[in-house]
Amino acid sequence: MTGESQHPAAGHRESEDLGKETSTDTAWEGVAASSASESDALYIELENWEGPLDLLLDLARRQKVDLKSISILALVDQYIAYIEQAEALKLEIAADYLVMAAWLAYLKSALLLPKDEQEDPSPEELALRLQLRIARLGAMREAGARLLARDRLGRDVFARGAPEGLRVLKRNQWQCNWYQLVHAYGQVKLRMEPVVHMVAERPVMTLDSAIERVSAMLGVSLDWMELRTFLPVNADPRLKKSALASSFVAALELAKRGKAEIRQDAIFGPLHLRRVKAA
Amino acid sequence: MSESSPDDLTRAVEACLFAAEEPLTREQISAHLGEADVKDALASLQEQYAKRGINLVERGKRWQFQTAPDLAHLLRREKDQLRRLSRAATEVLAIIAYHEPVSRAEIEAIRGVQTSGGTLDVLMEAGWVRVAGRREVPGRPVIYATTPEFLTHFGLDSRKDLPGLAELKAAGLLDPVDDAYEDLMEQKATKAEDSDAQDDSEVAEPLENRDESA
Amino acid sequence: MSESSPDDLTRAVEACLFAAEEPLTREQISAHLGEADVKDALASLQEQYAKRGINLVERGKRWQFQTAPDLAHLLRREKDQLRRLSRAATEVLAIIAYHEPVSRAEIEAIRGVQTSGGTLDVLMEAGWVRVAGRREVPGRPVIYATTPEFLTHFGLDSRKDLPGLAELKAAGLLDPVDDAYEDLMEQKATKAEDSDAQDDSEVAEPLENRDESA
Repeated sequence: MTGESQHPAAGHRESEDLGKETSTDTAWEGVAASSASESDALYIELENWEGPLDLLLDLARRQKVDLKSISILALVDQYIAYIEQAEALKLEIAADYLVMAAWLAYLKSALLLPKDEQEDPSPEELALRLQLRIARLGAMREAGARLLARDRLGRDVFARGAPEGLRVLKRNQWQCNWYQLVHAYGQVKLRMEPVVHMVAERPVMTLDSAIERVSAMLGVSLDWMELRTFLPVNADPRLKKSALASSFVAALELAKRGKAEIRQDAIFGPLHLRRVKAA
Repeated sequence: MSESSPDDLTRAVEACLFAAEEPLTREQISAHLGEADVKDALASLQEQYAKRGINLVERGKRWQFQTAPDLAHLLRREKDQLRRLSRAATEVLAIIAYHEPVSRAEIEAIRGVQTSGGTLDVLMEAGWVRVAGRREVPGRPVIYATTPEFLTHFGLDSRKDLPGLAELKAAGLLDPVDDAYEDLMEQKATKAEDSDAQDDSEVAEPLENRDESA
Repeated sequence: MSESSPDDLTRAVEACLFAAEEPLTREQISAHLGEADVKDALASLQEQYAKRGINLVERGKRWQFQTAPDLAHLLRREKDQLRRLSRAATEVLAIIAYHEPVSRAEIEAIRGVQTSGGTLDVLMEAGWVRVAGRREVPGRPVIYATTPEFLTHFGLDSRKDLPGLAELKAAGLLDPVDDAYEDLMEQKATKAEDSDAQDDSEVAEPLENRDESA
C-alpha cells in the first residue's frame, strides 16, 4: 500500500471517470469516503469495481496515456500487486478477480518467453485483445458520463408543468342490422323454449330385412359379388348408409352360419361375397 | 419574435411560468428569480403572447400560460370508430324491441342470463334505447324502450314491422338446433373426403359462445 | 413578436404542442389539425422560439416545448432531483444506446462482468430501454434498444446525436473485439507491404526531406 499507483483514492478515481463534463448529479453511487482508513478504502473500492476489467481499465487510466498505447506488462504488474495487497489484508476477493490475476500472470510469463516457444494464440494476440477490450469499456464509460452530463429533461430543461392535455374523444358507431336483430330474437326464444326431444324418423334397413335381401341375392349367382351391389340402387342417401351397415352385418351373419364366404383383397378395399356351395 | 429577442429576466419569467405546475403569483415568480421585480417582464410577455396560440393570462393575481380560447376546440378531437354490437347487446336490443317497455328483470327472464349494466349503456349510447320511466310495481324498476333512431336505423316504419315468431320460423330463422346439426353432419359427410373445412366449423362454435359472454 | 403575429396554422400547432402531455410527431399534430401540413409551421415556430425562455425541440421525430437549458439553475428545485443512476446502469445504458440492438451477452462481453437483471429493470422502468425482439441465432436471445423517451430525456434529436458517436465509430470502438482485432491484423499486413515497397526508395526519401527543409 505505497503510493498512488497501488492505492488509488476513490475520489480521484471518480473525477477521472467523469472527465471534464462532470456535474454533481452524475456521480457514481456509493463511492468510498476519503476519511476511511486505508484498509477500509481498499475494501470499499474492491466492492465498487464492476469486475476485473473495470479494475484494469482504472489502472490503465492511471498510466496517463492513450488507452491504445498502454503497457500491458506494467498493467499486469499493477493488477497483480493490487490483488496481492488485498489478499495480504485478508480481504474477501471475488473469484473472478483471482481468475483474472492468474490469467494475467500466465500472460506475463508468455510475453517474456522467447518468441519461438510460443503457442497459438500468441501472447501478443491475447495482450492486444485485452487492450481492445479495455479500450471498449473505457469508451462506453466515457460515453455514459457524457450522456448523463447532457441537458436532461426534468433536471436541466423542463416540460410544461401543467399541460391541458390533448384529448381524442372516441365516439362509438355501433353496428347492427335488421337480420342480426331478428335472428338474435329468434335465438333467445329458441333457447328459452321448453326443450322437446323429437326422434326424427329416419329411413333404415333392419338387420332382418338385410339378411333376407342378401341371402336372396346370393342365391342368384355363384360368383364373387361386391357388397355394394347388394344395396338398393335409387335409395335416399341416408337409407343407403343404413343399408350398407346392415348388409355388412348381414354378410358377417351369413358367413357365421356357413352360408357365405367373404373376401377382401386389400385393407379398406371392397368386400366380396360368394355363396358357399352346398356340400 | 426573432427580431427582438427577450431579455434574460423576461426569458426566466417565461420559463418559470411554463414549467410551473400551477398558476404563480408575482411574488412566487420573484422568489424563484432572486427577488427580481418581474412586473415589467410579465407585462411585456403578456403583450408578446397576445396574438399567439398561447396567451399569458392573469387570474386572481396568479399568472399562467394557457391555450388561446379560440383554439380550445383543437384540444378535443372527436373520432368515430365502428364497432359491432356484441351478441348479448343484440339480444337485449331485440328483446326490448319486441317487448317494450321492459325492465331489466324482464329482459333477464326472457334471455335466461344476467344482463350487465354495460350492455344497456351501449344500447343507450348507440341511441337505440331509452329509459321509458318506471313500472308501478314494488321496487319501481326502470323500464326501457326503443327510440325513433332505432326505427330509422333498422329501416322500420313502426315496431309492428318486426317479423312475428311464425314468420321467423317460416324464414328458417328458428330452425330447431337438432335439424341444423343434422344438416351440418350431412355437409361434413360430403366434404369430408376432399377438405378439412369441417375443422373450421368446429372451431367456429366455441368462438361464438365466447362472443355471447362478452 | 407583436409586430408579426403568426398565421392561424402556426398558432394552432403552437397551441397543440403547448397543451400536449407528451412530445408529438408531425403526424399526430396533423391529425389534430385536420391533416394539415405542419412542416413549415414547426420550422417557423422553432425559429421564433430559438432565443426565448422556452424552446421548441425535436427529439426522435417528436416535437415538444421545453425550457431553455441555460435557465436550468433557476428552475431546478430540490424535488426535481432525479434518482441517481448507478455506475453499472449508466454503463449498460451507454452500451445499449451506442450498440443497439444488443443482447445481454453482448453487453456482458463489453463490461467483462455479469449484468444483474435489476440493472436492466431500472433502465426499462425509467422508460429509456425496451426489449426490441430476439436475435435470430441459437438460443434466440432477447435484444435491447433505447426508446423515444430516452432521446427526449437526454435531449438528443436522434441517435446520430449521441455524444462522440462518429468518433467512436471511426476509431472502431463500437466493433466487437474479434472484428477489431482482425482489422488491426489486416492493417499491419498492408503496412508491412507498404514499408517493403518503401525499402526500394529508401535512398530517395532522405533527399526529398532535405529538399523540403531547405
